[in-house]
Amino acid sequence: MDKKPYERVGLTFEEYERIVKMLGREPNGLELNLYGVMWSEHCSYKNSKQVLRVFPTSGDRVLQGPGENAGIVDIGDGLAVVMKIESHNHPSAVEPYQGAATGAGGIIRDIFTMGARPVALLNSLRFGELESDRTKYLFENAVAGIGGYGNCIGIPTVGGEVYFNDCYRGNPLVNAMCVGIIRHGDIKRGTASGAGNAVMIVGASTGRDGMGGASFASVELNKESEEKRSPMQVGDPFLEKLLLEACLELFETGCVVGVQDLGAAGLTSASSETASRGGSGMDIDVSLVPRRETGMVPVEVMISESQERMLVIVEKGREEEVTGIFKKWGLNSSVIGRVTDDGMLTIRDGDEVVGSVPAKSLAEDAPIYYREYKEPSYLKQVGVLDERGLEVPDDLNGVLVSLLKSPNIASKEWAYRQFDYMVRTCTAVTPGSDAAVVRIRGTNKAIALTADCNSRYCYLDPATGGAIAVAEAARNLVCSGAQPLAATDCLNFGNPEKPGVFWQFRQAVSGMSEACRALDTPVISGNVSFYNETDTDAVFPTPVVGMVGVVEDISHITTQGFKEEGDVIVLLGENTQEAGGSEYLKVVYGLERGSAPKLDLDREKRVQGCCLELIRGGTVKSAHDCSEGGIAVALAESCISGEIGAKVELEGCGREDLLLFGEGQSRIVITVRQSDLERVKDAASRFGIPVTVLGRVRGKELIIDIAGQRGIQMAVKDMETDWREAIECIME
Amino acid sequence: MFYAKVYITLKKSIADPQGNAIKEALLSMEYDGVKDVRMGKLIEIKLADKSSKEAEKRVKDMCDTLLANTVIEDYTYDILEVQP
Amino acid sequence: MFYAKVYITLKKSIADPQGNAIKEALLSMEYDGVKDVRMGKLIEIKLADKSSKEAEKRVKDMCDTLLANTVIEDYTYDILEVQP
Amino acid sequence: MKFGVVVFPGSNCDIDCYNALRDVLDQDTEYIWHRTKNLGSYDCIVLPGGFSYGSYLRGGAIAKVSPVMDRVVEFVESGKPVIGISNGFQVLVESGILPGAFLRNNNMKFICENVYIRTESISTPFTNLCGKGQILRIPIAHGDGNYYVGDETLKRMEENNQIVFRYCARDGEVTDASNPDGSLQNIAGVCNREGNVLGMMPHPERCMEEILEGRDGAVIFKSIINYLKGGAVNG
Ligand SMILES: Nc1ncnc2c1ncn2[C@@H]1O[C@H](COP(=O)(O)OP(=O)(O)O)[C@@H](O)[C@H]1O
Ligand SMILES: [Mg+2]
Repeated sequence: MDKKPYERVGLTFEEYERIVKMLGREPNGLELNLYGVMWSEHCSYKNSKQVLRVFPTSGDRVLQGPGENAGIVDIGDGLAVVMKIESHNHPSAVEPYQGAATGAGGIIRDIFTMGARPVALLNSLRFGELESDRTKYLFENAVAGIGGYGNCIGIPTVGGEVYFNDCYRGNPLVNAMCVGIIRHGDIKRGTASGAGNAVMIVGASTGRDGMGGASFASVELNKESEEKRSPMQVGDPFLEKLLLEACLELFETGCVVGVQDLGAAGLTSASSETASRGGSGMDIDVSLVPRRETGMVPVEVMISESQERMLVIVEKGREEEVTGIFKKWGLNSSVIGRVTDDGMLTIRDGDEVVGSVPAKSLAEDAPIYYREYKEPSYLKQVGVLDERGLEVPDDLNGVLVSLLKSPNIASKEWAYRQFDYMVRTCTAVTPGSDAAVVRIRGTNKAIALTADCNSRYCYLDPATGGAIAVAEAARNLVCSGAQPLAATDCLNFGNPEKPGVFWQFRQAVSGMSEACRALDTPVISGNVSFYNETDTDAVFPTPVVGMVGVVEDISHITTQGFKEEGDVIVLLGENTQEAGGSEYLKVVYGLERGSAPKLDLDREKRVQGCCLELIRGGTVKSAHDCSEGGIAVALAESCISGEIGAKVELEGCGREDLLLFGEGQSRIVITVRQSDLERVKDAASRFGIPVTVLGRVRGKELIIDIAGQRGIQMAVKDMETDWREAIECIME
Repeated sequence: MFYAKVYITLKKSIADPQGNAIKEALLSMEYDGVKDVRMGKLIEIKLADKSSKEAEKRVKDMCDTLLANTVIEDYTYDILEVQP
Repeated sequence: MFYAKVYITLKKSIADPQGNAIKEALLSMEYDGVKDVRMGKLIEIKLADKSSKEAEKRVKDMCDTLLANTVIEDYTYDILEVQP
Repeated sequence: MKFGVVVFPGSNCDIDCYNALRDVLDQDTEYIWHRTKNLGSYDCIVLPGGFSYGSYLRGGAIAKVSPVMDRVVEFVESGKPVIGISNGFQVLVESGILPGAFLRNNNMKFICENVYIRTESISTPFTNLCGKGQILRIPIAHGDGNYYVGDETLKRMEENNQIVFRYCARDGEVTDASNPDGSLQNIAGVCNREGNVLGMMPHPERCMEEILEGRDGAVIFKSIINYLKGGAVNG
């Protein structure tokens, strides 16, 4: 059956009618394509916008919330952090190296578009279990692609996370996050204003790459185009490095009115969004856009997603300054049009007007959908967990070993060793601790960065799982000595048209919002990725949280490794015995069920507050939060990082396995000098949180006794080998 | 014994960063006549196959499953018979 | 107008980790007949030269000064005349 | 005394070298744009790490035809010290200023981590403050650091004391296990016959402050300063 033209660009009949009504006429073929790409979920957020309004997005420190290319949060001294996370899941499933590379490239542009120098990259990666060759291929190449781009452009990849679960087998997730530093006065925005100002395209020339998918109609394409267009792109980090330096140099001149990178929907989104934000119109001539290929028709130029390009709005009369700077860096720059005051996006091909529609109608007037939602039925089944049916293993050492070897817990060094995490010589805490710490040159401050999400919790209970992702991110920052400031999020879900998926989405967002409010970390930017599913399975709901915190004094920087023989090991928070959703349950019993760990946000806030106060007071020698694998794995990791042993006594009755490996929230293991113990107890009582002395740093073994009985006894060296080499052994 | 030479190139519509950089370098070295440069891979494989038909089938298979990613790359190959 | 295909390969005496990795991968995929794999580069250059002699001289020059590192690499090339 | 740090398009450790020299060691330091025609005012040139020209084609290959490299050759001939780090080392090798060539790391992956290197020659402008056999803990970050050189040349280099650093274990032993990338004979750094040009894959500029990866890298730049001040070169 022949599809209607509007269907071919991915629009519904109702959407088409809406366009006709707005224009007062039928759109022509080119115009229809513009609506097709701009009203896609990817550009318009038509399915998610309503839900995202729940997020807290403002606060004293927020200089730019969602809506721009990236969010900005104040860190004092006239400086601010620019950050954003974005998905590149679908391209990475097809061509993992280039998919991941261009994911990094795209998010970097979002940061320097705001005028900031990018100072750090993070990533969040998810694949199927590391069993099939295909999964290994995806993992290997996605990691190589992230490194290939970040290393070459010279931005350190300082942190991230990697998880393996069968639900990602057909749908790997590749999310990239970038962080920049900027002076308040240097902030640029994606705004076109001032009729007569020049519209310039700079950077790479335009080709037929990055076009594809449903939203591309062939109505007016010739044969050549059909054959040549490609949905994939190849990243050019070298060109982007030049573009970055040239743009930052250009911004210094003060001639830039607004700037936006060309991402999804290419020139169409950059032109309509900048014009719309500025309440302006724009008149551009596609024949002036430098091209890499012959025979491209106007619509191809408008929606090409060729990488490494930017749109710059420049004060009238200063175009040559731009050309001069870009020439110095060996880059293209061309005036392609002017800002107008009629609100129309007018597109010419030479002398001929080939399309003209209100800029705002493309950028802001897509319909908003209120999708149906319904609690999915699987929850009833997986929520039930009968612990009595699970025998307590005899060999707890063996359990610890299998957890340390589980790819979800094992060292991710195999991956991050491929990332240059030191370039720019600011990385004070490199990958391998709770959060990365990057110092701010010229100040005594640093920022701490992390990306977190345990999607198994989200699968069992999206609201609690979403809240835990926020809480864990903040906790990781606090453990590093930072005050959490703001979050960015990447919401990876299945098909939102399915009521069960949409329910997960709403729940997750509401849980995250509550946690962001409680912990005072507004959401300043983010990204939604739907349709992460194959014929049968959707991925677990995976709302990845990226977070930044400020370390007020670099002397507060704290890492997870135990430091010195004789230090006292203290638990802030309470050791519970929750089995639900744990890695232990998965690794030992093959189960992914039960309730997600409980989260009391008030308790969480107080535990974090207490830890940070103690760190700032100079009391804390190491701090590590308990996450996957519970307190036993947390202790093991602190031993491994510190290359020293510990002797610990856990209290409590009931199941030793759950005391050791349960994943209760709001727990931080710190070490202090014996003489500081009273200060710790005093602080804990002021913050109203439980505090327990667990034992001491000592020797070369990790020994954990439970109620007087030996639970764990292992040489640190052996644990280290198991943990450090697990992923490498699987991959090589 | 056969000897296969596999040539893997980026599809025409895909940007070729390496080719571009080489072109710019050649131009800066005053090789003005250079109009375009594309960079690809050359993979040489020695095969113990009996017939050239068989070898060819195998090589095509290898290209599709491992050597090239046909989303972004095209391939061609030559197959020569050689003495073991 | 000429079209040069430059083939750059590692010298025989030099170990080729990339080629080996591909060989191992092919063997693990049960292409048992694979005896050896070498990985090289293919560089395609469009040239505005007038005569093939001229083009050839130029290409050889490019290889020696930029395209190949003759400490570790050998090169060969084909030059075809093409319509502009 | 003035240091110059060359900036090729795509260099990205230029800023790190600059900061290390200016902020940590308080030296007069300037960037040198790759089109610069005159290096007369500098006492030492640094070719920094990174990805000049994207490291497309081969690391350092395109940079060698950059205009500044003719001037660097003259600078070398004048006998003044030049240090190339990581990609800078690749540039020196590609230009033929230093012998050898680089292959892909033998595990085929980019590697970023701290390694140990042993100082094999202390009679250079870059190592004159090192103890004999001194072990340095220092980061590497490269994908093509697998150093290769022909037998003949290697022999000559050894006779001339041109091997400056070798990858080693924490205790200084040169072993296969401590060779991160497959470099021939664990070679991590070499100098030219005259001794005034050093190329090394590890990044000394990354370990000159306690807040980063320790301070072991400082000795190399301090040696250069010592040399330029007229301090003796050992041996
Ligand atoms: N893909 C990655 N890229 C860079 N660093 C990573 C990556 N995955 C994990 N890491 C680092 O490894 C360490 C442990 O990661 P993870 O187990 O996720 O920590 P946590 O449980 O504290 O969030 C962290 O320092 C993290 O930044
Ligand atoms: Mg943690």
